[in-house]
Amino acid sequence: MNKFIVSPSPHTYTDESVPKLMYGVIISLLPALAVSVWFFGIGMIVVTSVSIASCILFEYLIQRYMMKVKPSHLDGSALITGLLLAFCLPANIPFWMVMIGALAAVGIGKMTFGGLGNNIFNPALVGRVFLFISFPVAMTAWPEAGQWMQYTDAVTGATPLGMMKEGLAFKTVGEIMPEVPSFLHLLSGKMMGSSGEVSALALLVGMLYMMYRKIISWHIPVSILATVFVFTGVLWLANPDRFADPLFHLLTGGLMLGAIFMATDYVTSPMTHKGMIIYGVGIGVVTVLIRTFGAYPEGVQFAILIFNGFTPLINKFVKPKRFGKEVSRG
Amino acid sequence: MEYVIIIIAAVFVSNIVLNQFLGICPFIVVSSKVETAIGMTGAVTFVMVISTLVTYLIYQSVLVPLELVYMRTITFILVIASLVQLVEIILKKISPPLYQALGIFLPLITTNCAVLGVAVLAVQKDFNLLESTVFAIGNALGFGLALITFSGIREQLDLLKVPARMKGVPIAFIVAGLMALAFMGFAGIV
Amino acid sequence: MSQIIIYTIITLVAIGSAAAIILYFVAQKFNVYEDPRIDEVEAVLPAANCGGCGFPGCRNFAETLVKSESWEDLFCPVGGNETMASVATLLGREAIEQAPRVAVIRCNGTPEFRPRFNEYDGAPTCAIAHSLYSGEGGCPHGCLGEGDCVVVCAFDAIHMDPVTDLPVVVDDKCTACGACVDACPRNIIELRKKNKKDRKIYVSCINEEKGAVAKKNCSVACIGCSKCFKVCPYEAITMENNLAFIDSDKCKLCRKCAPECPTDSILELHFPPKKEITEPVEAEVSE
Amino acid sequence: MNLKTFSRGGVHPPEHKLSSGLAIEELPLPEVVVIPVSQHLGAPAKVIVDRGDQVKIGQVIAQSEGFVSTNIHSSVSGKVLKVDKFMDSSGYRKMAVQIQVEGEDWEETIDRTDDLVRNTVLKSEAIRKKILEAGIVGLGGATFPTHVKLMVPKGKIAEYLIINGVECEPYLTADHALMMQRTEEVFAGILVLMKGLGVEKAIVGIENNKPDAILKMKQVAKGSKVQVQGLKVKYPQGGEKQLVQALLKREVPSGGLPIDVGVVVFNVGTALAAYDAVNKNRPLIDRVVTVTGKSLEKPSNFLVRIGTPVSYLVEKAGGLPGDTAKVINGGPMMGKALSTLDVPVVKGSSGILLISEAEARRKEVLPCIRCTKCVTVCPMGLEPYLMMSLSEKARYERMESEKVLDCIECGSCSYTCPSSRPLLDYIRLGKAEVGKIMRARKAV
Amino acid sequence: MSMLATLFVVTLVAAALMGSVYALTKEPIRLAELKKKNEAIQVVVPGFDNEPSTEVRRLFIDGDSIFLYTARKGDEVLGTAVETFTNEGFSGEIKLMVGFALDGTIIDIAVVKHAETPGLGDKMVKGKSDFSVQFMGKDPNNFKLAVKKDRGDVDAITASTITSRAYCDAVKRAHRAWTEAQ
Amino acid sequence: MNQWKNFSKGLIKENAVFALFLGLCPTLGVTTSAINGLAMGLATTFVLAMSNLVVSLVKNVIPDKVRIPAFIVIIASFVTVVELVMKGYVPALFDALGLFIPLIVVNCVVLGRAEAFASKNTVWSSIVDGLGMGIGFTLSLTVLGAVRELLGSGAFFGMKLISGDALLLFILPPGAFLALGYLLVLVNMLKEKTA
Ligand SMILES: Cc1cc2nc3c(=O)[nH]c(=O)nc-3n(C[C@H](O)[C@H](O)[C@H](O)COP(=O)(O)O)c2cc1C
Ligand SMILES: Cc1cc2nc3c(=O)[nH]c(=O)nc-3n(C[C@H](O)[C@H](O)[C@H](O)COP(=O)(O)O)c2cc1C
Ligand SMILES: Cc1cc2nc3c(=O)[nH]c(=O)nc-3n(C[C@H](O)[C@H](O)[C@H](O)COP(=O)(O)O)c2cc1C
Ligand SMILES: Cc1cc2nc3c(=O)[nH]c(=O)nc-3n(C[C@H](O)[C@H](O)[C@H](O)CO)c2cc1C
Ligand code: SF4
Ligand code: SF4
Ligand code: SF4
Ligand code: SF4
Ligand code: FES
Repeated sequence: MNKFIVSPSPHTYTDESVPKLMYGVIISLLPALAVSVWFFGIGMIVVTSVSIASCILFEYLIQRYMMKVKPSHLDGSALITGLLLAFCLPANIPFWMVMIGALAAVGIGKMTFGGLGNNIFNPALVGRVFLFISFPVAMTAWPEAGQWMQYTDAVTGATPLGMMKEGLAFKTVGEIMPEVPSFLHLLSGKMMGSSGEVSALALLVGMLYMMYRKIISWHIPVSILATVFVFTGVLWLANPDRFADPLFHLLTGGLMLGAIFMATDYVTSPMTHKGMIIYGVGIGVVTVLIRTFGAYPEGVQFAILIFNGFTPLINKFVKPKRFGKEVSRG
Repeated sequence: MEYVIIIIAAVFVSNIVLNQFLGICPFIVVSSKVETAIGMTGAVTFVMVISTLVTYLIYQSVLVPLELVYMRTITFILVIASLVQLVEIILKKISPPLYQALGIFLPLITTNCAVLGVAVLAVQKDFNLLESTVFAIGNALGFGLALITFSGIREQLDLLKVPARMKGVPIAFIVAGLMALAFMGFAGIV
Repeated sequence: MSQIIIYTIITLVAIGSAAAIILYFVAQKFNVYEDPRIDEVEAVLPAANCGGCGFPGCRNFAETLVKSESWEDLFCPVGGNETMASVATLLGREAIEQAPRVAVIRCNGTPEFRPRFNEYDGAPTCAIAHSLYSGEGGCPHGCLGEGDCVVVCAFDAIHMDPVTDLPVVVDDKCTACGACVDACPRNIIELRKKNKKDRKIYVSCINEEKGAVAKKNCSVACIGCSKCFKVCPYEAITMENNLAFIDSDKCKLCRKCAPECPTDSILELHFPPKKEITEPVEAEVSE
Repeated sequence: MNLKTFSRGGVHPPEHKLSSGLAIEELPLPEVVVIPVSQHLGAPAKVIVDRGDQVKIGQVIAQSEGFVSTNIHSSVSGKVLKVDKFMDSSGYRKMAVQIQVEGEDWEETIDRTDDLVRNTVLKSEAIRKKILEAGIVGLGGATFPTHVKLMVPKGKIAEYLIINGVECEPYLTADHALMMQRTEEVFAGILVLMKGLGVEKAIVGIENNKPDAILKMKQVAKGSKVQVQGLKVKYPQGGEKQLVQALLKREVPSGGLPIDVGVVVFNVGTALAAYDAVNKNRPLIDRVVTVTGKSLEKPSNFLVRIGTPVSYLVEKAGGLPGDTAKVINGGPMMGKALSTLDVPVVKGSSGILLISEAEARRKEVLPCIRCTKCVTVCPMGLEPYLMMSLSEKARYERMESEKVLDCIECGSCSYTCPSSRPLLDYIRLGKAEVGKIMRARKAV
Repeated sequence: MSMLATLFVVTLVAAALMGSVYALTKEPIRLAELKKKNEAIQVVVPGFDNEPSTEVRRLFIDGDSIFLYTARKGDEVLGTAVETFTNEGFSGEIKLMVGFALDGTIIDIAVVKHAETPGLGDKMVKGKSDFSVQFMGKDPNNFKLAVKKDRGDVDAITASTITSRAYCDAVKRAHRAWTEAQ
Repeated sequence: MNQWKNFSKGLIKENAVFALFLGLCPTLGVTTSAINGLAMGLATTFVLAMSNLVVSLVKNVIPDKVRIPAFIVIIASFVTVVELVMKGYVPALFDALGLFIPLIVVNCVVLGRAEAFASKNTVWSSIVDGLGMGIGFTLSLTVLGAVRELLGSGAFFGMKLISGDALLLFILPPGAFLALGYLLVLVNMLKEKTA
């Protein structure tokens, strides 16, 4: 007689799996990757491959030799971390810095907490901010687009947000705007910035794909983008000389990349739709505060990390609507 | 506006725990449950505001006129220790429920350098009475923000699989480090 | 210069005395008494907060120790008699001596003796398997082998034997905290008196089914034949619901029962090999 | 057609209704049947026959003990071989009566003709009595004694009878077959239940993957107070709280019953059984069971006597396929896995599903990545990922305040989890422990 | 009563101890502070033989005090050291000592107090980078005290524009004070 | 008690920072360099040893009820002494340690030792205990300071080992937390090994 398998119900499962979801995210990052390689050439290729390879390698080594568990470095999450870390670095950053960043991302950000699913803060952002604070010079020198064969020797310049922050010290927005790349360039990505953040269009395509595949819901990206739009819009209307217009804010810096791919990281974002919206609005507000009043030209990275920290509290206090609390007689 | 700036600076920019390194011991020890963290925040706010007020008055009306500024440390700690005990005794008698909620933290607070630190900083920064009070409130809020957020994180970590050698205090420090990292974003906001 | 010193003295004494006087009067007025002995007792307890005593934590246990009249059922298994004795001295009382105990697994249903005819594929905990069904071997009382007892043991005293698929208690590490006893959904684990050289004799089965049924699932099940019961000279064995039970406090380790068992469900551990002579073995009294 | 559905959560597993549209086939009698005395929720019935007794079909062999309990009847005629403990579907041995089948000797009171009896002259009280005597229990899965549900508690008013023809479980087609082939009787049963409850309005809810059944039920119900409503296909629509909400937009309160919002829900099969009991004097001795599975030679809808061994059903459906690794009593979402085929069909058995090795085994459990999918699909608005962590760490008090007892054990969460986490396993454990804690609290 | 008495004695003794130590260290502390100031002045207007810290003038500019110290060698005035401040630093207040020659050119600049980031902003401190060197010998009337990004003449510290700007701000303020004092 | 044991327990087994998690604020606050850590540690050691000495001297004449206030006064006096002396003779160091010098007074280690040890033991034991705890504290601060200095500015006690910038993060606040966190992990790992 057959030896039957016995287990509690249910006895059937979807064919969704963690690696499938992760590779879905990677597919949706491909358009942005292509655009970045087009603009930053060899530098982008080096930084991206070093970043991905180091993230996967560190994950493997730490799991294998320090945690002594079965390595899960190929489940796709380390690959995403590597890819996203590369996306938020300048394409001319020396490769050893990328490796330090990968170590911070995977080692401090992820494995310290026990690996996939346990971390509180977004690993790629931990890596990025770690580098940003440690090497502020290298992390604020942006290569100009179109230098195919240049890596660390690329000619550098300022990002649109950097120009804005710098310029506002002695100029009005109206005087600065002609210097920043045109609307079309902002959309396509022909500007200076972190390698993967430049093309809003490519990132939006990725977002639509992820929504279509039901990998992410609209709540987080839309609430972040809408908050930034509204908040900067109000400021702009109040004083168009001091504050840039909302479209400029939406299309520049790491906002798109952060809102679509980093704030949406499952592990570090809230569990309910209401919570996601609180989280998104919070990120939007803090981003704008830092951009317009803080010392740094860009604030998404900090905003997301800060709200990663608040996520457990949000999860504790914002619950899904339970069935049957109130009785409506209709 | 000035007061708002003092508060924002104290809560976000130079957060007492994450940036000034004051009150770390209770931050690490009393932060495993959100409810406890909220109680502790209440107690600290209470004590911090009262002691900053009292020490400020003593400093300005006794120590400065008598040119005994160098006695700041000893006077402040005496005043704070007595105040905390006073509050504890009174609370125990007149409001046992409040004592249950806050009182158990009071002994911890005497030796909390956040309270003494804020009192000292308030006179160091040449604040006036109102500014000192606002400064104390801001720092208490900053302490609360850090403590409560942190307790939320620790409650969550408690349900997850943190490696054994990281558990407890080490992971607490690392989380605090990452929170401090995130809070660096507020630099320059005021 | 001396003027400064005088001011210093006056100010400090004034502040100090003022604080002292205020505190003194307030303390008089708002006095609430709390037994200071609670703190002292808590300091003596091991602070493992393991709950082995049956209280949520050491502090709670300390409170109970100070307050309750009788200390029956109050025992800290981790600190053991030593701790209880120091608490007793502290409070001027006598501690109740308790013979040291150790956890014993009362199931011997290895795959060899109890063939597995199905495969459990649910969440790997005994509690869930138990609430689902009778188990891979079909014995409704047998060990499920998912190791809930292993997980709860704070002292790392239990591990699963991959060959027998049964848990093994390391006697030296076990503190008799009883966590595993509570965790086992099948009540297989018992705290038994610890004997010299870790010797033990016990019925390694808790199956209450009728003999034939029990035997069908497991060749070493107790079938309730009462042979051991009849042979025990010390009335240490009781029969109930088709099951024999040896009371470890009454058993004198005379080893008469084990050979009687037709299904080998009585286990003798850590004894020297038996001599050939069939004369009654000297009763060995444990200390 | 306007399709309704419940508002929160839900999943849509592949339907695999292999036996849909197949006629109900009456199975020849087996040689021996084993009839457990506890086939319902509540107290087991008390055996009133002895070894060696001759029994008739429909004769009471075990009597209801207490209010929430019901009678058990012999489903065959013959000799009582044994009154003893037999293995039931959980692998535990429970009291049952084993009968050797001899001939076909029916109780005389049973009306065995095919005549349709449309009208019931009996009053509500008498209907309940007949239903109790006939041992009717809910055939929708929970096997709760039907006469209890017909008693509307004091202070509550029953406004609607809802007939659950949803059959949202994949593979199962028993209710579908009943609605297609015994339409008139089911409808008459609905009238019986309405009378028993004393309600004026009834709604039959049927999912849209059974358009023929919707059509047919609509035809017979035309002109009556019984309304037939098509529903969007979504699991677990058949859960009574979901069904009530889908049909009436009323939410049964947490910890409450449908009667709290003026509704009582019965399964299609229960309606038919009520008809048989009240209008034909026929106790519950058989039921329709779907035997199905992708590798099975002949998926079928069998009419089976209670007590028939499952192995017999499988044999009649073409024999056990070689690749069978899991046998499920019920559907794939809520059914119970059997450890052996040597167990009897009981009142609650709605299907026997055979699953092959490839699909039977659970996937490797990965850490929760907080993808929120389980929260999104939970029809009760719970947070399964959290419940599981809490249960693993034995935080049962917290689980209670997170409303774990509201979980209807639909399994949508485990089904959907990309990390293959055994969410429901742990939630069930938590429910059991919370139940214990609450009982202990009450006892103090 | 014994409690009060003990407490009384303890405070008494403690106070006596502190008082004496205070009395003993009062002078060294004053000297140490003076020395610090003189050292800073020494850096920015070297070669004096008077006690500039005693020849102070105080101006009130932008809501705070600015001190001007006159350095002499014998009867000859060597220059003026201006203790100036700015609140625009990356981490708040920065205090500088700026030495002006008689013709208004900058002799040298020393940082008195700051809280800028080590490794970044603190490169403005003399010796940590060449940043401060570029000010030596410049006359603010024809050397624009602003970083190049702001169309000035000052090369900012890499990645520390904010600090550099603040530095310029403080020096400008010093120059203003110096001009007013003339 | 064996004086060596009494002394050495504070170094490792009952190390204030690594085992008892006390006195964390100065530990994090001043350790931007090894030298700062060392200085802070020595200042604390002085207060610890002196207050232990005095407390054990007067333990028999102080009634229980006013024990704590009396101890606080004693400790605070020594802190003030340290403050004044540092201000007068090593002003640069005093500036670097800033607020944390007066805060020695609330360092739980100091009061804790006075209360738990010195008030019950002989003068000699108390001094040894204070020195042991203090040196243990100094050791941890110096180690943490050295680690942060090494990683953060690539220097060791002020000696530059690498040219250019190092991982700036480690001399900033987050680096303090991270460095201490991972040092504790290291301690745990060593414990695992020796256990
Ligand atoms: C403990 C218990 C008590 C119940 N009491 C009643 C009752 O008093 N009245 C009633 O109409 N139904 C009662 N029910 C039946 C439920 O309404 C419901 O039909 C049954 O639990 C099966 O529903 P399900 O399959 O959706 O779980 C009870 C069920 C349970 C489990
Ligand atoms: C998740 C879930 C799914 C269910 N699906 C069905 C179903 O498809 N059909 C059905 O009749 N009952 C289903 N039930 C049972 C119903 O909730 C309810 O118990 C039944 O309709 C009551 O009728 P009964 O007493 O006649 O069984 C389901 C219950 C649950 C919890
Ligand atoms: C941790 C950290 C500390 C910093 N400290 C300073 C500082 O003290 N002074 C400063 O001017 N910039 C500092 N910055 C750099 C500025 O934030 C930023 O690079 C500057 O606003 C513009 O750069 P730029 O000088 O290359 O234009 C710091 C950056 C980081 C990440
Ligand atoms: C939608 C989505 C977004 C993700 N975003 C990030 C990210 O921003 N950074 C990162 O390190 N990993 C990201 N991951 C991968 C993975 O969730 C992450 O490594 C975990 O935080 C590690 O526990 C993402 C995964 C998904 C499915
Ligand atoms: S859990 Fe069991 S084996 Fe472990 S120490 Fe406690 S009683 Fe002994
Ligand atoms: S003894 Fe009990 S808890 Fe331990 S593995 Fe066996 S069944 Fe599980
Ligand atoms: S579906 Fe699974 S992985 Fe996703 S949140 Fe729920 S338990 Fe976690
Ligand atoms: S089984 Fe329970 S927790 Fe899971 S989805 Fe269904 S109702 Fe929600
Ligand atoms: S040293 Fe303990 S709170 Fe600061």
